[in-house]
Amino acid sequence: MGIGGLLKTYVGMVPNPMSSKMRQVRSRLRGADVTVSVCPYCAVGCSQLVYTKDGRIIDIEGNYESPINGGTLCPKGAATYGLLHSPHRITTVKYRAPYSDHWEDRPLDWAMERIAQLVKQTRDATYEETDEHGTTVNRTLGIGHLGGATLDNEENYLIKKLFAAGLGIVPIENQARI
Amino acid sequence: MPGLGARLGRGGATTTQQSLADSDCIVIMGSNMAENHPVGFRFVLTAKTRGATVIHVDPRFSRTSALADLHVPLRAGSDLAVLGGLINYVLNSERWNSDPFFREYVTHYTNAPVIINPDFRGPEDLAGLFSGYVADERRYTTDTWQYADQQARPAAAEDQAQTAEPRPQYLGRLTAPPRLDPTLQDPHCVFQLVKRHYARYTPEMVERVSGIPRDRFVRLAETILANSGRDRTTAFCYAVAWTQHTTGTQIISACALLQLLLGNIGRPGGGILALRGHATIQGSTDIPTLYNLLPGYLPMPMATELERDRTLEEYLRRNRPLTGAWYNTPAYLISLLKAWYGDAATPENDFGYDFLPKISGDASFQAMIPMMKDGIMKGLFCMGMNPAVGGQNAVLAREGLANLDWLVVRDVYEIETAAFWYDAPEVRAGKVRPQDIKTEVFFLPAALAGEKEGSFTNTQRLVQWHDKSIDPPGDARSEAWFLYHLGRRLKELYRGDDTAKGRQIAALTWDYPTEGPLQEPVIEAIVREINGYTVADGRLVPDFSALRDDGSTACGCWIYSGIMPEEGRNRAKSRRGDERAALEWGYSWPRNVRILYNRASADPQGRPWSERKKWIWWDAAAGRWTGYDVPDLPETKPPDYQPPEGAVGLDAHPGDAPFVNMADGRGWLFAASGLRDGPLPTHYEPWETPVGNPLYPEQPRSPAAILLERPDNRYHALGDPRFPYVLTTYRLTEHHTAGGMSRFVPWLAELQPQGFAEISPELARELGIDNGDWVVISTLRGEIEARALVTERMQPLEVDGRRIHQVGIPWHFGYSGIATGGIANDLSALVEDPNSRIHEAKAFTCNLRKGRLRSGAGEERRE
Amino acid sequence: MSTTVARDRPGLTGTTGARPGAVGFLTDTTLCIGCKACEVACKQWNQLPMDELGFTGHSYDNTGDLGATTWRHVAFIERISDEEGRRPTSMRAFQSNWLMMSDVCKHCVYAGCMEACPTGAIIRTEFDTVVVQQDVCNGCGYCVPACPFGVIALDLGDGHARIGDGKAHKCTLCYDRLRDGLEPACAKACPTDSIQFGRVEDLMDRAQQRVATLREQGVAGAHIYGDRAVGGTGGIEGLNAFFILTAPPEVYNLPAQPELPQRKTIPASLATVAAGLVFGLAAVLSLRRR
Amino acid sequence: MTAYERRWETRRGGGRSAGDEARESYYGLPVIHRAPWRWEIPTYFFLGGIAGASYVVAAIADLVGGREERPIVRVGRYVSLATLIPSPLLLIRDLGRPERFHHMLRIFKVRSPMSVGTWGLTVFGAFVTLSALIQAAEDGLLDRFPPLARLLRGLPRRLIAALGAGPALFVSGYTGVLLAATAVPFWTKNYLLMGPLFVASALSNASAAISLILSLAGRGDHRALRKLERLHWITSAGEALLLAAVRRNSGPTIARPLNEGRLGQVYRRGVLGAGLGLPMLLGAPGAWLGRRLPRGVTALAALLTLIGGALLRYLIVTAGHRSADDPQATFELTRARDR
Repeated sequence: MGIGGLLKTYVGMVPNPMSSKMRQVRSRLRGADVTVSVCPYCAVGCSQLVYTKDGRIIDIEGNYESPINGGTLCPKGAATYGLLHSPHRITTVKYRAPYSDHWEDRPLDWAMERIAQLVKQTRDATYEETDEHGTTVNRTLGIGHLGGATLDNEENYLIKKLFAAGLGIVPIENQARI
Repeated sequence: MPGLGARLGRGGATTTQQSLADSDCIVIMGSNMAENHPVGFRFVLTAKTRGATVIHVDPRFSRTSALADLHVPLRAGSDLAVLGGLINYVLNSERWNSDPFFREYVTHYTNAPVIINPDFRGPEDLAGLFSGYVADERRYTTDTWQYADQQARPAAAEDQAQTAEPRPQYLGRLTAPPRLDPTLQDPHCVFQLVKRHYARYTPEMVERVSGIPRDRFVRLAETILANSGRDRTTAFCYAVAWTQHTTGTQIISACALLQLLLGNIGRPGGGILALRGHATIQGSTDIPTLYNLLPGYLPMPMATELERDRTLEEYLRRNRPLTGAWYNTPAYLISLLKAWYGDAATPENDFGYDFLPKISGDASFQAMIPMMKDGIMKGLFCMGMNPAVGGQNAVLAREGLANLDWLVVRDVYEIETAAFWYDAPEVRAGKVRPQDIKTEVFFLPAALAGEKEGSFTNTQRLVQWHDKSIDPPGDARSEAWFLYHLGRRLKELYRGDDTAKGRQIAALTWDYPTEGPLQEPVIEAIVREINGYTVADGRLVPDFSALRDDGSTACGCWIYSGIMPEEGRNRAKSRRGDERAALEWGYSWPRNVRILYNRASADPQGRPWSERKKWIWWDAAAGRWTGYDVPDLPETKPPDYQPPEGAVGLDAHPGDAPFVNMADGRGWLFAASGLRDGPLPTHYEPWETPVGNPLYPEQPRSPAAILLERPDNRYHALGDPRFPYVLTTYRLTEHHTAGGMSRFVPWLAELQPQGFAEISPELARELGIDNGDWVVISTLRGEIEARALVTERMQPLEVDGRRIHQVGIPWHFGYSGIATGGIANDLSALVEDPNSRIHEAKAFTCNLRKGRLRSGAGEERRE
Repeated sequence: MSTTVARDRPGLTGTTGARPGAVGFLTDTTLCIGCKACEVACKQWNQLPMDELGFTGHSYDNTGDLGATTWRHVAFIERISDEEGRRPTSMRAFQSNWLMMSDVCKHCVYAGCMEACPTGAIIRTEFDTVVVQQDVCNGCGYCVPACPFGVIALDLGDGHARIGDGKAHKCTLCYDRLRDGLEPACAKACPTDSIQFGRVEDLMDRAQQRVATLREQGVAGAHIYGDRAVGGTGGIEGLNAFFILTAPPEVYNLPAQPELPQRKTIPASLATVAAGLVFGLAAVLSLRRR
Repeated sequence: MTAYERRWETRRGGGRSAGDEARESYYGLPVIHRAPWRWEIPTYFFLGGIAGASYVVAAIADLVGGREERPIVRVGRYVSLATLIPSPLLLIRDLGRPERFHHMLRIFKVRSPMSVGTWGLTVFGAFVTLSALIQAAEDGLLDRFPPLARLLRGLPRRLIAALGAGPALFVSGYTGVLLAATAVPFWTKNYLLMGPLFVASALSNASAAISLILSLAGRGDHRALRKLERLHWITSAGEALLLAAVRRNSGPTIARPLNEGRLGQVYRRGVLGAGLGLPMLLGAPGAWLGRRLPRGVTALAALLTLIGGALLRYLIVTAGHRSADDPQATFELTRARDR
C-alpha cells in the first residue's frame, strides 16, 4: 500500500493492521477426511459428518444432504464431539470385587474370560429344561440384560440371538418400555 | 407401540417428520416436541409458515407452547378424557355429518360398519367395565368383543403372558367375511358402539375431568375438524407423555381412533407421528431386545396356562391368521430359526423350535427390578442403559443391583449404575456401606457411533447407516465386538456339553468374519443375515416375499428383509435425499414405505382425495399403483378387486383395504382383539390421583392395570391427603434420558447444571417458596431435594371444583457426572399398563415442602 | 422496566451503513425455540471451555451473558400471564409469552471495541466482520467498556471464563470457516433457521419482509434491532449481526439506542484542552512574577 | 455458593417467580461489561495526573516566574519525574499480557484515547527526563560528568519547558477523555466534564505536592508557597464545581453510586470534605489574605488534597463500574429518543 494506504491503515479512522498470522488462518477442516454418521441421541435421526485428521476426530457437524436435518443439529447433536472427547470418558476396564470399596484396573481379556465364566456358572445353576407341566422351556431367569435403544440394530440382533436363542435368557429388555 | 398396532396393524409412526410440513393443523399432545425433538420441530415451523395451525395440549407451558398458536393446559393424566371428548364432538358435529368424505373414508377403510357380537357390553352398561371381566385376575376374556358370527375363538388378547406388542392380526380365523352394515345404523355395528361409548364425553365432562374450560376445548375441537377432510389434513404428534400411563396404550389408540374418524391416516400431512426418545428405540423393538418378542414382532413361544406353544405346529396354529399379511408367519418364523440355528434346524426337529426359550411370567424391565431384589436374577448386563436413575422406583432398582452376584456395565462414562455401590444417595447418607454390597461389578468401556459402524432406526422407521471413522480409544469396544467374543468364549466353555443347555448354545450359528486389529465382527455380515438369504447358495433374498416355510431360506428379521437386496447394496447406506418422500435416503420398513397405509391417500376408486393431498394413486393404464411413495399394498391389486371365496393372506383383502396387517384389512375403531383392557379407549384416572373419575365413579382407575405393590413399592391411595399434588416428569432439550450421554458432557452440563422442580407461583405462595429456594419432594417410595423454579409456565387447574396443583421434575439428574441432582425416579412407582407393560411416570402424586433433606443425599457435589 | 416502543423512524428503519458485500447474522427470535444448539455448536467449533455458573433460576438461562468463553447466549424471558394474571390460550403467531433470544456479537458497522483498541489487535476483516487477533492483543481491556452491548470480555481466568490467557475474546463470526467458504457454526446448527447467515443487505431485505408479515399476523411489537433506527444508532450505523424482536430491546437486555463511544472523543478532548487553557491561565496568573 | 444462591438467601416472602425477576430488567444483570481494570489504573490516573500537572506548573513558573519561583520549578520537575517513573510500570502491570506492552506502539490511532495517550505519555516521558536532567545539572548533581553537565546547562531550558508543557497538560487530562469514550454510563454521560475534572484535580494535586515538599523542606520561600496556595485553591474550587456539575448532569439513576453506600461517603466526606473543602478552608488565608501560615498547616492542607486526589480517581473509576453494572443506568443512557 502507498503512503495513503499506510496512513489510512495506521493512522486513519479504520485502522486494519492484519497480522501475518491472521492472514494464514484457515478452517481446521482443510484436508480432513469425512465420514457420514447418525446422531446417537434422540430418534429424529439427524445425519452427521465426522471429520478426522491423523486418526483423530476433529469435528462433528450436521449433514446438509439429509432430508431430515438438512445440516442442522440440536444442542445434544452439536455436542456429539464433546460426547466422544469428554474428560470423563473412560477407556480402561474397571473391576470392583465383591464387598470391595474401590475400583481396580484389569486387562480386557481377563474381564472377558471372567464374565464368560460367571455367565456359565449362573446359567448352569438356574437353567430350566422343562416347566412343571413338562413343557420344554430351555430358559433361564437367572441372568438379565438391559439396553439396546442406544446401540445399533445389528448389536440388538446379536444380543437377542446370543442371549435368548443361544443361552435361553428370558429377561432381555431395553428402553422401549421406559 | 401397541396403541397404534391394535387399530392400524403396525406398532410404528404412520407418517414421517417431513410430512408434517404438508399438514394444515398439527396437534402436539403428550409430547414436548420443540424441546425433545428440536430438529423434527423444523417441519412444524415450516407448516406454520405455510399457514398451518399448531396446537400444544400439555400441562406445562413449554418451549413447544411458546411456538404454538394454541396452548391448552390440562391436568396430567386426563388426556384420554380429552381425546374421548374430541371423538364425541366430532361424531356429533355438523361438519362431520354433512361432509360425505368422512363417511366414505370411515365405511370403506375402517371397521365402523362391522357388526360386533351382540353379547358385547360397554362401561356405560357395566359400571365402568367391559363385558368379560375376571375380577380376581384383573383381566378380561374377550369372546364377547369379537366380530359377530365368527366361530373361532380369539387367541392372544386374553392370554396372561404379557405381550409388549399386540397381535390384532390374531383375530382368530375369519371363518366368514365380517358382517357389515354400510348404513352404520345397526345398534351392534362398531360405529354405533363407538358413538354410544363416547356419548358421555361431553365438553362439560371434559372440563370436569381435565380442567380445560369448555370454550377452550370447543376451540380445539373446531380447529381440528376444520383442518380435516378431503382437502385438508391434521397430524398428531405424541411421545412418552401419552405412553407412560397405566392407560397409555389406550390413550394412543384413542388418537388412532380419532384420526381414523377424521380420515387423516395414510395421507400426507396427516397420520400419527410417534416421537421416540432414543437413536434406535424403534429398531430395538423391530429387532427386539425385549423379552416377549422375536424379530419382526413375532411373539416369543409361550408356556402359560392359556397359551402353551409346545410345538411349532401349536405355535403357528395360535399365531397365524388366515387373512392379511401375517398369513406368511410360518415362512418368517422358520426362516428366523434357520438364521439362528443353521444346519441344526431341520424339518425333523421343527427347525430347532425347541431351542427357543419359552416365556411364562412377566419378565419386563419393571418385573426385573423385584427379580433382582428377590434373588431370582443373579447376573445382569447393562449396555447403554442406566437403571439406577432411569428405573422406576430407582431406590428399589439400586437395592436390586446391590443384591446381584455380578453386574456388567458397558458404557462410556461411569454412570450411576456402575457407581451405585459407593456413590448412591443411600450410601452417601451412610444407610448402606460398600463393604455390605456383594455385587461383583465390571465396567467395560464402550465405543460410540463414529467409532463403529452399524444402523439406527429412527422415529419414522427409517433405517440409517453410520460409518466408522476411527477405532475406539483404549479398551473401548463396540457391543458387537463384546457379544461376538463373549459368544465365542461361551461356545468354547460349553464344547462337548451334551445337556440341553449345551446343545442350545452349540446349535447357534456364530461364525461371523472379523476384521481389523481389534478383531471386530464384520457388521454387514450381520446385515446379510438380517436381510435373509437362500440356504442353498447363500444368495441374498430381494425382500420378505421370497421367504419360504420349508427351511430353504434364512432371515433374521423379516420386516427388514430387502434392506440388502443384492450383494454390496446396503440400502441403509443410500444417501440421496429429495424434497418429497426421499425414497433414496435410508431404508424404511416395510419395503421402504414412508407413509404407512398410504392406500388411504386415494379414494376407494383409487383416485387422489384431492390434488393438494395426493400421495399414491391407481394408474389404470399401467395397471399398478403409482405416486410419490412405495404403495403399502400389493402394487398391482386394482381398487375394485374383490377376494374370491376361500382366498387367504393378502388375496383375502379387497382392493380398498389399506390396513394390510389386519385380518380384515380395515382400521379398527373397535379393537376386537389385541388390547387387554378393552376394545374401546376408556378414561381411567392414573393409579395415583388426587381426584375421582366422574366418567365412571364406580371404576375410577384402570381395572386391568398390573400392580406390583409390595412393602418396597407402595402406592398412594386415591386422593391421599398426604400427597396432594400431581407430579409429572419430563426431559429438557439440554439433556438426554437418564443423563448418561449428557450430564458428563461439559457443554451440555453447563446449560442445565442442576436438578430442579418447577412449581406455579400460586403453589409457591401457599408454601412460602421463592424462585431458587430448596424444596423436598416426597412419595411413599422416596424423597429428593431440588431447587424450586417458580414459574407461571406451571399452573393450577380447577378440576371438578377443586384446585389441583402440579409439580414438574426433569428426570435426567443423578449423582454422577458434572450436572447432578436428585433422582426423579426415586419418587415413581412400579405399576404397569397391561398392554405395553410401561410404567406411569407422567402422572402420580407427591408432597412438596420448602427445605432440604437432612441426610444431604441428592445434594449436588459442587457445594 | 423502561419499555421503549420501537417507533419506525423514516429513513432509518431498515437501513444499514454496512459496506457492500458485508456478511452477518439475522437472528429471528420469532423462530427461536431456545434449544441452545447455537451455544454448543459455537463452543464445539471454537473449542471453548464450559462455564461454571451453576443453576441461576433465570428461567432456562444458565449461561448468564456473553463473555470471553461464551460467544452465543440464549436469553429466556417469561411473559406468560397477561396483566390480569391470566395464562394464555391462543397466542400471537410464532414465539410468544416465553421469549427466547440468541444473543451474539453485533459486528457493528462502526465498532466501539475496534475503535478503542490501542494495539490494532481488533480489526475489520475482508468479510467486514470484527475480529480480535489473538497474536496481537495484550489484554489492556479498554475494548471491554467500549462495547455498547457488553459483548467482548477479557479472559482473566476469574468469574466463569476459565482459560485465563489474559486476552480479549468474542465471536469471530467463524472467521476461519468463512475463509474456507463454510457457514458459521451457530447458523449452520440452528434447527429452526432462527439464526440465518448471509450478506447483510440480503438479510436486511428478508428481515423487513418478515417483520411486515409478522405485523400482518398481529405481532405489533415486531421490529428489527440493528438497523439505523434501533440498535445501530449514534454513529454505529447499523449492526452486521442484527435481530428481529417482538418486545422492546430492554426486555432482552439490549440498549435501545446505543451510541458509538468514540463519538465523544473529540468533544471531550476539546473540553479538556479548554479546561487546560483556563487552568493554565490561572496558573500563569498565580505564578507570574511581580 | 454462587452469587445467585447468595441472592436467594436474602429473599423473603414466597411466590416470587422467574418471570418477576425479569420484570424490571433482565434479572438485574448488567447490559454492558465493566472495565476489567484493577487498582493500578486509578493509581496511575492519580500519579500520571500529578506528573503532567507538576511539569506544567514548573514550566509556567519557569516561563512567567522569577527568582523566587525557582524552588517551584526545581521541585516541580523532580516531582514530575518521580511520579512519572511508576506510571508505565503500573500500566504494564495491569495488562492481561504484560510482555506484549510494546504492541501499544504498533499503531497510532487518533480515535483511541488510549493509543494517543500511550504516545503522549512516551513523548512527555522524554521531556520530563530531559527537564529533570537539566535541573539536576543546574543543581550540580551531575558534576561528576562535566561534559554532560555542560551540555545540559547549554540547552534552551525555557524552550524545552514551553514545548513540554503541551504533552504535560495532555497527560494530566487525557485520562478523562479515555473514560468519556466508553459505554459506561457514569463516564460517558459526563464526557464534557471528565477531562476538565481530571485537569483541575491534577493541577491542584500537583501544586499540593510541590507545596508539601517545600513546606517540609522548610526553606524560606513563603512567597512561592503562597502563590502555589492560590493556584491550589483556584484549581480545587474548579474541581469542586466540576464534581457538582457531574453529579447534577448524571441524573438520579446514573448518579446513584455517588449518592449511595460507602462510595457515597467517599464522595461526600472523602473527596468533597477532606479532599477539597478542608484544604481550601485551611489554605484560604494564605492564598487570599496573604497571611503566612504555619508550615504544619500548609503541609496538612497539601496532604489532605493529595489524599482527596487519590480518592477522586478511585471514586470516578468505581462509580463507573457501579453504573456499568446497573442495567437501569444503561437503559437511562440509551432509551430510545428519536434523535
